[in-house]
Amino acid sequence: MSGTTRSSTPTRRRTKATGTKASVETPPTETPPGENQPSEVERERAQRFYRQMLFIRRFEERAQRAYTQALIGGYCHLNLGEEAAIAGLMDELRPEDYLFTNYREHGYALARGIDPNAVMAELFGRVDGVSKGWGGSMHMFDVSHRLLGGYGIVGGQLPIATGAALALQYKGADEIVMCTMGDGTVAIGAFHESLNLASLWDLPIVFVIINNGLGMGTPVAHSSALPDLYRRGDAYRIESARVDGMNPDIVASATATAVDVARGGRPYLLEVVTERLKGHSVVDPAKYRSGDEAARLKGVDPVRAYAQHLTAIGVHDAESIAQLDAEVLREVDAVAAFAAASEFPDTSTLFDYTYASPVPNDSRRLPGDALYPAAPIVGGAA
Amino acid sequence: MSGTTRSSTPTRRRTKATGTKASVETPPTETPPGENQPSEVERERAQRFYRQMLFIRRFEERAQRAYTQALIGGYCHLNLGEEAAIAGLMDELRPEDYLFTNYREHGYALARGIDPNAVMAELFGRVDGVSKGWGGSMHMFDVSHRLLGGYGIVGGQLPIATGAALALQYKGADEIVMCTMGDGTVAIGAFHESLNLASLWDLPIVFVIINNGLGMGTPVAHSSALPDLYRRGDAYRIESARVDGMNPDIVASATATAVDVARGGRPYLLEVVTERLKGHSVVDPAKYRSGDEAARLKGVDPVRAYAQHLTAIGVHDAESIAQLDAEVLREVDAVAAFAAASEFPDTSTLFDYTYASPVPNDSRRLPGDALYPAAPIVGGAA
Amino acid sequence: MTELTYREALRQTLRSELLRDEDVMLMGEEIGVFEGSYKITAGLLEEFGPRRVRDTPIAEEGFTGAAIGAAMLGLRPVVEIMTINFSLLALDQIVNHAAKIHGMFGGQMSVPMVIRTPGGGGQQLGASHSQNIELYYAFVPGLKVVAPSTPADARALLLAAIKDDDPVLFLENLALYNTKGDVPDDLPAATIGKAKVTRPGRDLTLIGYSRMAVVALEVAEELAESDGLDIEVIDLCSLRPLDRETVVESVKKTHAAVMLEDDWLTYGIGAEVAATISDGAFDYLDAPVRRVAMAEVPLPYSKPLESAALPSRQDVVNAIRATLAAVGHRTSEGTR
Amino acid sequence: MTELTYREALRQTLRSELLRDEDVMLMGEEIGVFEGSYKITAGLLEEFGPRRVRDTPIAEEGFTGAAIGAAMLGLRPVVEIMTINFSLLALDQIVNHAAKIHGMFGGQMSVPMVIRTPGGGGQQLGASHSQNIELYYAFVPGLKVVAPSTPADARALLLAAIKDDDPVLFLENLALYNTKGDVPDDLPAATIGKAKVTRPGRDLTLIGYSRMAVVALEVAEELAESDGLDIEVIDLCSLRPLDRETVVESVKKTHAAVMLEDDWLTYGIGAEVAATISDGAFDYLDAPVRRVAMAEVPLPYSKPLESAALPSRQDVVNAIRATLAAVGHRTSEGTR
Ligand SMILES: Cc1ncc(C[n+]2csc(CCOP(=O)(O)OP(=O)(O)O)c2C)c(N)n1
Ligand SMILES: Cc1ncc(C[n+]2csc(CCOP(=O)(O)OP(=O)(O)O)c2C)c(N)n1
Ligand SMILES: [Mg+2]
Ligand SMILES: [Mg+2]
Repeated sequence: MSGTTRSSTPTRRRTKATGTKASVETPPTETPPGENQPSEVERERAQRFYRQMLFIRRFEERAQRAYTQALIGGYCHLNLGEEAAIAGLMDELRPEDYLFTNYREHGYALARGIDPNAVMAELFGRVDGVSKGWGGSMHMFDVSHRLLGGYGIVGGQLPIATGAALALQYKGADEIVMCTMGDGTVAIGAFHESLNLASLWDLPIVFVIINNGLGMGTPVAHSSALPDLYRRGDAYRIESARVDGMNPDIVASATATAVDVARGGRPYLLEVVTERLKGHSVVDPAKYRSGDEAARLKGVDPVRAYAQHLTAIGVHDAESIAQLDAEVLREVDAVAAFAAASEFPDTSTLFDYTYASPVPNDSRRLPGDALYPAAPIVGGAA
Repeated sequence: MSGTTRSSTPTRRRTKATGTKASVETPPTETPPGENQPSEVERERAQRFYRQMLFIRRFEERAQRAYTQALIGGYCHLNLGEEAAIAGLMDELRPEDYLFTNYREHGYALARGIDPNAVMAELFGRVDGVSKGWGGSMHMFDVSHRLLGGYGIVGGQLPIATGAALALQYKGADEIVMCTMGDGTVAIGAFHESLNLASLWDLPIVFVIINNGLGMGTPVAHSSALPDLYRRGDAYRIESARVDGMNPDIVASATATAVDVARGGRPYLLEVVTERLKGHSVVDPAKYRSGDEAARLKGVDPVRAYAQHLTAIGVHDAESIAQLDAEVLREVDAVAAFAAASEFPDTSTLFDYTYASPVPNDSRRLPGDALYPAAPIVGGAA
Repeated sequence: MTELTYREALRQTLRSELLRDEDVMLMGEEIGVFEGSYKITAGLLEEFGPRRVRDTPIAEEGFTGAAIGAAMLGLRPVVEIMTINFSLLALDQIVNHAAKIHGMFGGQMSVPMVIRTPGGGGQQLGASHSQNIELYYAFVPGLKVVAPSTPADARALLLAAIKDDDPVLFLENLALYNTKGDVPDDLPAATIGKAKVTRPGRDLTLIGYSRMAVVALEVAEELAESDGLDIEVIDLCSLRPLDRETVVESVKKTHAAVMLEDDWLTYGIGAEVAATISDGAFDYLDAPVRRVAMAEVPLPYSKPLESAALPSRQDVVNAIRATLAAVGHRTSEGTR
Repeated sequence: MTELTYREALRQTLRSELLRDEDVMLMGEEIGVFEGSYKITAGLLEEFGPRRVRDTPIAEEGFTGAAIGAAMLGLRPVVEIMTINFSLLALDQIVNHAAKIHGMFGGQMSVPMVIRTPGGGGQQLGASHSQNIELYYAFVPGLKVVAPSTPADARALLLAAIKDDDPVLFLENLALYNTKGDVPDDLPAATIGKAKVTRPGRDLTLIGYSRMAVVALEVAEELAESDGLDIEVIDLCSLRPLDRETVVESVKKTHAAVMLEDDWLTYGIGAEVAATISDGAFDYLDAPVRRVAMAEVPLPYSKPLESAALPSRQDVVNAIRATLAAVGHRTSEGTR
């Protein structure tokens, strides 16, 4: 495990890529989480993290409810259990960095700062959605916040993200790409091809494996011959680390290292070990989980754990936590109300996005439309 | 490097898979190549190796000539430089083991004991060819010698070979699968998916990377972020080794280990470092090779080197070498004559192999055939 | 005779085939512990164990290719690809390998495998999860492609597919899994390559496959009721080989045809059907073959857009009426 | 006006585009040091360096996908896939991603990339290396597919493809690379989605694309010479969008059509063309549209078998004669 765990403070952040490899300019101040007397900056970040985690939690629960109310369709995959991982990862990206994710991305969209109304409206399939209602739960995209999707094909985002990093290198840009994926995704060919290309070409990209232990019902040990997923980096000469994904501070520290390496012009593979608290998607009762496993999960909750931690170090108390929760719940209710009030896209827009550029002879027929209108009879034609 | 180099004698060979992992029953007798006083068994094998290498060399040169005479079409990839690798690899397979290769497989077909007439006839596209003229240079197949192809799509053979190994395991069979590929093939997704499956499922398969340094004009360092290809095995918990592929004895020793592991029920990854003495295919002048590189290649020749070695240890002398060469050349001439005399497949057989089982409404039209014969006029139809 | 869902017919057939033939084995993502994304394999891991019912990692190319190799050595693997959209990742193995191995090597070995996979649309799964790309397989010599529309056909064709010595793409449909129908207890295997006239009629030939064969039958019944129309319905059942004769003979009788499909119109399955009719029944056809298909867009998630893009019952009714009007128009004006 | 080979027209166009626009870059296997499997990119690495002309490992899915991502961020990658057969390995990236990204995300980003790849057959490359599967791309909304048949069109369409904001599959053909033709020095970009009447005529419409558009023209000239026939030839140029109007208008004039294609007949490109004609020119067509296509087999290596399976000039001539005979037959018997 090559990642160092460091606290991430704004002063430590680089403002410019140096072109050198992942050296650390300022020595890391070791502040193991749980230690007392956090600095003001740390308190602020902790509060930000907690609010974000809580918001994701309540948002996802609201989405789950809306799904059962048939306000959301298709597949709907939630980030329940992954809140700490998301908060820590997203905090280390600059706004101008690019993010590619899989289909389990609501929390990422929120943490990138996208308007929650637009995220929920997308789930509801409304025009005000981030993808104008075209994408749904699996396909959120917001060019202004540089969330470049939301991909439903397992592994599909990897080559694309790699290419985005290639474009950044090509342009000599200072931004990096982060590309997240699940543990089950490691088995697919695109993983291999993408990591090899990224390393061969020295691309500024952080590949993140969100290891929540399962791909649908398949445990990592059944999908990967080498269950230490971060060690896959070795096969491509890519620096890598595994990190506890249940605490946002720890994730942020490891992410800082990863981002530094990428900003310096080399790919990085970060495995974030987390939990999927519920089924694969909203409709999955996860019956394949053993009773023991279900019992264990009851004791695991990154949001609750962080609340306890913040209470212990005096950043929060029971009252402020309850207050915050009430506030977030109100916000999420407003968000759901917004989404429900948003219009559905007009069916006249059905053909608007097939092509980006105008094209003659494009087929714009609705089902059943005649290819040719019944011709008037031309008696003497033959 | 985890492979042990041992001499391979028939007594050492297992006659039955034990189900245990790659333990060695009889201790290896260390006989580094080049040492004097070879045993009778070793002398025999050395002669067999040399004859085989020489035969492949002359056969390939003959194929090259036939190609320029337009007797062979399509792409034609030769094993020039890989003779030692082939001889060593093939010698360790039992006749009942299965072999899958890429398109550069003439030598493998010969070394498996397939009638050279049938191999050359295939190149000539004749009915007597191993694949009845349907496959050509890239697609040799002989079910009786358990050469299950000859595949032209880079990496295409890997999942298939993996599945063959799965069938062997399923049936509790004693055979193993060997699957060869080139160094350039390591970059493709199928490599990753196949090795992962083979390891997860404990399949009896030896993956062999014939590292001839180039995929077409691309050096390994430009195709693989980790140029130590055998180390890719680590990413799948697959035991692996790299071995000098210019000496058949060394290759055979390493292959013996690999085959033992597979016979014991685990996959193995063997990298055989060899040379491609000519262009990628017959028509490639390999202009991308530097002058230095071309000069270096002049000094490299596994056939010549093994002749020198055998002369040094008294297995051959200049005269017997010359005699053998003359004999092999005569044989190869006869082979070419056989191929030239063989018939082309009859065009009436064009539809014979689309399906294995009969099927109604199969389309058996030749180009331009009417879908429907012009109907007699049925005046009152409407 | 038992009434079963399409899902249950598939499940029972897989089960009876696993019982019948030791060489039959199942492979795919989540077919075991998870019991199948759409629960087609529910209970089978428990009954037959992991040797016969093999969960795979997410590696469509790898495990589909592995099924090819296993089939070459004598197994009869039945692969589940979770939805047909993901089969694009295995296309090289299916098209360049499974379909070619028998022919390319001079007929030495066959590849007796089945790839089961559902198509569909209308489930708000978005553009990359709602495609009907059976065309990609139907186009390829060396493959057989079947597309049952009823529980009984699902059973009869799956039996045939598993017994077949060639690779068979077995197209299921998300929207059919819960549909019900009678399945005779001793139903024999179907013959691959045959279409079925599922309703005889004289006024117009309505052609469909998979879900659209069901819609065709329903609409025909409705129009018999409402308009007194006598529509002949054909379920193609097999897309490769395509049973041209059954279709052409029908149109020779009815003089008009409408083709229903859930894929995109241009170059879709219906193009061949329309071209075939226009050729084989050239002197009999009284109006152009009309095709009802999906709008040519990446299918949007939002329900109203998705609904607009997918063929509805009303679209089918309209197409039939328009075609009959055109026929009347032409015949009354005496253009033939 | 310069006479160039198809290969050289491509090469010069790539060069001029690399010179014109810094965002244009080339990617693919062996396009640099090796100068391209078919030498289309000869000299370009030397002139533009590895940043602009990027050799890739053998990873079709990876580098094609990478081009998508690069295009999203503003580059205009031109990917070479060595032959169209290998594109099956990249199909998920092309069909599920390149074609969908604009639509699936509500039109926020486009994917201005070109995938150049040759089809072909008749080079004795065997079953998995001799397929014409442009259908797989032509079928997909969100993609554009062009298939030039002459050096001038190769240039005009490549210019258009590179400037286009959507992903374009640019179909080349092994058998065309050495063909020659005049290329105007100031040739403008073509309009994607338009077919061309390359020879006007009144007796029959002969339709082709890529290599078969060349064969069509040659056969038409021969038959003008030998039989005094006046055949109209259409080069589709673009397979998606398909220019139905040009084809239908022609057949309204000629009353007969023959479609030429190098792919398999059933479900091939010609199926849509035939269906379109049969619909759009229903009242004008005097005989079924005949399709001349590849025999439906995995293409064998052996020359006589391969030749038998591929459409020849004679096959085209026969089809034209048969169609004209059918027209005469029908018209003389007064079936219209
Ligand atoms: C190519 C492909 N195969 C299969 C699927 C179906 N599928 C969707 S999610 C998933 C599991 C992915 O697991 P993992 O990568 O661990 O991500 P997680 O869901 O845990 O976030 C599968 C098999 C798919 N979408 N794409
Ligand atoms: C999927 C695919 N991509 C590209 C090609 C073209 N191609 C044929 S051989 C080859 C190089 C393979 O190199 P390597 O694996 O090292 O094998 P070698 O030729 O050296 O034996 C390439 C790129 C192909 N046949 N299949
Ligand atoms: Mg997971
Ligand atoms: Mg090589």
